[in-house]
Amino acid sequence: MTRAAAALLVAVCLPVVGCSSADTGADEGAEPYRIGAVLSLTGSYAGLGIPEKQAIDLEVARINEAGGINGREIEVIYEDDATDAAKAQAAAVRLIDEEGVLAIIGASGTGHTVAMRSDAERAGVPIVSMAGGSVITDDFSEWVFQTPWPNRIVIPFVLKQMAAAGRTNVALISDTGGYGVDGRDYVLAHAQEAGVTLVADETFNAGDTDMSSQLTKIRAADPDAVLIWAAGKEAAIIARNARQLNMQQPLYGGSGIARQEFIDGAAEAAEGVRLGTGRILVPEAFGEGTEAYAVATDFIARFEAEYGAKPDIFAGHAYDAIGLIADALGRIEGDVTSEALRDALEETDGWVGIDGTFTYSPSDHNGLTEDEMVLYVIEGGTWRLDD
Amino acid sequence: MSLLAVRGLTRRFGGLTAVDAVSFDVHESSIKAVIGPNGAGKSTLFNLITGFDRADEGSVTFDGAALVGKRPDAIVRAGLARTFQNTELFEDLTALDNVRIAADVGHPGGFLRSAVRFRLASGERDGAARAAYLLRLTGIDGFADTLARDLPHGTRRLLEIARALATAPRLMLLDEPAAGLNGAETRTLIDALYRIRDEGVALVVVEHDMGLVMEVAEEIVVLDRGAKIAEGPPLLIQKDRAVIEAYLGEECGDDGC
Amino acid sequence: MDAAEFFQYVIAGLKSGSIYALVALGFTMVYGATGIINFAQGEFFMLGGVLAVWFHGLGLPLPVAGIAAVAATALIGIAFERVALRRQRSASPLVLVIITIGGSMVMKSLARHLFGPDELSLPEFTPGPSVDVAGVAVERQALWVWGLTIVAVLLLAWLYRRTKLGRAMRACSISHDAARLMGIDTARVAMVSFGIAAALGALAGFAVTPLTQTSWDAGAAIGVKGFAAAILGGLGNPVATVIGGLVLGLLESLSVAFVSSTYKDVISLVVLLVVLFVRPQGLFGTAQRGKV
Amino acid sequence: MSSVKRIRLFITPYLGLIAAALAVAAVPLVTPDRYVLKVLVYVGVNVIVIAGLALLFGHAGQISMGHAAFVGIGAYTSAYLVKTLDAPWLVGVLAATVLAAAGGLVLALPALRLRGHYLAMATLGFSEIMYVVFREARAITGGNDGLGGIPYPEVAGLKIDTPVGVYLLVWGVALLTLLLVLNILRSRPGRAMRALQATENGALACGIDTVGLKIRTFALSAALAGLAGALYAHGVGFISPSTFGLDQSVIYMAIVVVGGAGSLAGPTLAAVVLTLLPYADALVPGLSKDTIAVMQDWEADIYGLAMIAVVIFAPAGIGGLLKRIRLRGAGEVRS
Repeated sequence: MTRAAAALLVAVCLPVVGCSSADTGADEGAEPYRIGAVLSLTGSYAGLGIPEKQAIDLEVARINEAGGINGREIEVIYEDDATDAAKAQAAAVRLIDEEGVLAIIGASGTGHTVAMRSDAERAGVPIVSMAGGSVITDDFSEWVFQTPWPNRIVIPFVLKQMAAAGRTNVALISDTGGYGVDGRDYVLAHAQEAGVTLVADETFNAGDTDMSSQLTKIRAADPDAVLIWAAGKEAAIIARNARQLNMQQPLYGGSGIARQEFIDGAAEAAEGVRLGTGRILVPEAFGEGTEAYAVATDFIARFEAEYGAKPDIFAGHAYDAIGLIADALGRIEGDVTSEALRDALEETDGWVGIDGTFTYSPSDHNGLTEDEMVLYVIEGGTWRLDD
Repeated sequence: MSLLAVRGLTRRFGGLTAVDAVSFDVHESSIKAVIGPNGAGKSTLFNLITGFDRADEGSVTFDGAALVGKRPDAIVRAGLARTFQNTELFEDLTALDNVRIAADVGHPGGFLRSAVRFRLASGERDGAARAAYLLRLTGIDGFADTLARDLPHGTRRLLEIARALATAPRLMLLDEPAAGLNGAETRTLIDALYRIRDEGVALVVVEHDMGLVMEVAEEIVVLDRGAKIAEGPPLLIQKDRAVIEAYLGEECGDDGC
Repeated sequence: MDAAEFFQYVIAGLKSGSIYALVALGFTMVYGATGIINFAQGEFFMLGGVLAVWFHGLGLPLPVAGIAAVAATALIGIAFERVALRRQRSASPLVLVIITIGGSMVMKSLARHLFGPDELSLPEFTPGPSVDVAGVAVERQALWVWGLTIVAVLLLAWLYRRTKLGRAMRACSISHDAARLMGIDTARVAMVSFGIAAALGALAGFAVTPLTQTSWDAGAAIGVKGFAAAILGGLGNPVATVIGGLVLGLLESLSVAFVSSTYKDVISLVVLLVVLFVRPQGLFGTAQRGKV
Repeated sequence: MSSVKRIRLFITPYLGLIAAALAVAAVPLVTPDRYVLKVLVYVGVNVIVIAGLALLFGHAGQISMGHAAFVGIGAYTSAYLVKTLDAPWLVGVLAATVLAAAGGLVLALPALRLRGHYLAMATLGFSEIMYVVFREARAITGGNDGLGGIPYPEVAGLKIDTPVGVYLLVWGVALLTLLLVLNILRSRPGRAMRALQATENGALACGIDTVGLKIRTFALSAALAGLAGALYAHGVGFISPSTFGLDQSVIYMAIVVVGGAGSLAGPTLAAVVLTLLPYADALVPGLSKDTIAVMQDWEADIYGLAMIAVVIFAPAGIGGLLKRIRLRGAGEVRS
């Protein structure tokens, strides 16, 4: 026990020594603006975090090459939360206390963003989240901003589109994770308003390999259309299962299935699936000649040149997060502090990004509306604007 | 009145009747032996009496209380201890600690009480002292600090007896205590058995070493194929026709004599 | 509910169930030979899928890619047994379980490094609309899954009953010590069992990837299901294990039909726990002496 | 016996704990760094869980693949009582401990008839069921999005809301837990557990009520997990179901095995080291950005390989190594 204690002492003291020496080493003069980023680079959300990091790297390089902001460069300090809420929270504290960041971009996931919230609030450091959970901005915090379209925006849009096409008897199948549960809440809340009746309401768990039981139940309810509110490979399984059960009803979805992996996974079953999300999938949707079109095509071209693949919607969320912060930094007069940055973010007015044109206010930290949504239909293995 | 009364005890495994309506009595401060050829059901009989196995029929009464259906640990706490044919020692503990664990029987020691104990409680010290005494009684006090796994074979058997004694039994069932022991070790064992008996503990011994059985046992029960074929003092058993046949049958076997 | 709808649920249950059965068989094989619960079994399932995608991407025809993936995973299983477990035979099974947990973490993480974080797809073996059997839609790929499951089970039965190696495996599963005393090379049995278990897992992963896609993290969930199926049926008994897998699949499917899709996993777990408490040896297993 | 000798005899077993307490007290004096304190709060919470699990697995020989669920029961119970129902903090923590113990009892009564892998499956199944409960009982748990804004601990009107305060509270409880567990191990129940683990038949022959012992040990270790969960909830302020899933239970088991069965110091040390490992990139000085990136990327591989390596090269775990060192030290003194 004595030796154990000595080792314990070493284990406890070791980090202490390390940390007290960690915050030296900043340059003299034109010190860069330090921005933190908490991303899920590993774990189950790695598919989100990696393109997000790529987009941020790309944009930071572009801004710095162009001379930075107010003559100062931007430096992003990354932390990987490994898709773990506790790690996201510790990472936020580290970025705030040890790195002294002005703001934090992140996290990739909704739960991870919520986990960082109280520490950011207490320290007075703004968070710009790339997660789509409605809770991030519905449960309002003056320090938390959000770039993607939350379900609060997407769901009513998709429901109205379904109603407009005369598909009023709708069956819902959603996952039991954060995205699906959040979406289901909004479907239940907005169905009536959109003129849609929910005739079936089924769920499944992440990792499930077959949804034909749920779809059999849905088929028996005889809906006009099936709304899939899920992300990940399970959504593709649903599309396949539906086709194999000879279900003729059209399938609808949202941002969760706006990924090439859904089309690859569902293959032919993806044909004819409709989804509502932002315009990045088909930049022409912005309208050629508009500023938004120029911004989007420029980003897509640069991203493709750098990484050899088209950016997905997550890259778009990250583009907007770093872009909004850069824009706000540029507008600050006087001392650049976290609080000034937060105020400047709140004054964002008509900033054109990938997810849409952002206008934040003291009561709206999402800044987007249903107008940013378009309906796509998958045809020939790619997205096409639905007429 | 007898200390232990076994009546009609029966245990079947499938079609085999391992113990077949066995009855006998053990009196206080006496030594009884149970003998019989291999597979006669001696160990099963012990398991039934001590609660390690469940009887299909019959009763066991110890000191006026029925034992059948009780859990093995409850039977030990009632005052009936045992040893095993293949010793079941706590190999990673010292000989002293092996005995000390058994000496804990009857001392209060719930989690809460133990958790907030900041000095050696008197029960703790008594336990250690008693364990040391029992090692002396069985003649293995020289090994007190040796790990059980490092003990010589004969000492292991004596240690198990010391451990059983530590539960303060009134009756002990010893399953082949002399198996694998050399002459000197057997002598130590026999001395220990007498000392134990003289302390007021009755003994039932399953044993193959006939020399030992004939020397120490006051009475002998003979089992063959699960059933009791004879019971009586050593001199009578030696001349019992059924017993001789049972043993000769085993020794000559199929190959003839 | 008409008969066609009911049987649609049954078909769905049998489809998931045969996947569970294949994974569960892997658990049973390794347990029988070594007394270890191999928590890396789910990763073999994952490897079967991602390796098949990789081989297919290299230009190999689908069947060849599948065979290559199963063979490669079997080799990985054998290598894992030899490198990480062989020398530790004397340690308690629970300690060995920890090695398999560590192994599963490494396999999973390496798969992410090598094959990326996103979902991977494989074409169906025989693309086309589902087969209609009296109003019940049966997927073509499901027919493949069943076909491969049956072939695997028959091969295994042949191996167990007709070969010397199989008899050695059975001897080991009854009593490890006795088998060694009989002169059986228990180390070889353990190694081969790991290979077969890995191959079974990989086969399942390969067969369902066209239906479900796969990814580096696909192993954990199916591993738990497979373990549950093996326990439900009776760990160590191959036939019971297969039945356990099918029962688990049916339980889930019928829970969706009659209760709620949200609680389908809870329902099957509660059934599992009740079975365990009432019949610790599983539904169809024979009573076993406790082995810690 | 001289009084000096008496005092030494009394103190010796607790030397490790006293040293640990000094180290714990020294940390806030050396650094006010909130990040370090936060990470050390996670460590302290895990030390409490592991102390209970070391009793259960390391000494009584019973496996549990569901301890994270008990941590979750404690965390949600206290968070709900204090945050939603405005109960005093101490009441919340006490209720968390008692409810987790009750949960452990309910599971243990039937489950401990099972052995080895069957017990593993039963506890694993319990863990998965509780995960669904945490996810679906949204009125209480907040569902997937988690439960935020959980109030800071408050004892007798004193609100513990500074990083140092929370750190000292958690570690105070952790050290107290270690002390109580150490006492248990050094007296009758601890010896009975060791006996049970060595040979159940032998333990029965010593009159040890093995069934009762297993059940009580299970309930105690569940209670400690619940206590740890409550401290986590109030110390960290945010909880969500993913923190209490099967992955975490597996990590707890891994820590105890790496720490070594039959030891308390080993698992405690393993809890400290393995909880710090994922944060090593930020805690070890002088690491370059590239090294950090590689370490983060390969963290799971390192973790897995470390587990395998410890089991292969030190099957008795850290506890075994400590024992060997101590025996060698004693040998030198004697010679």
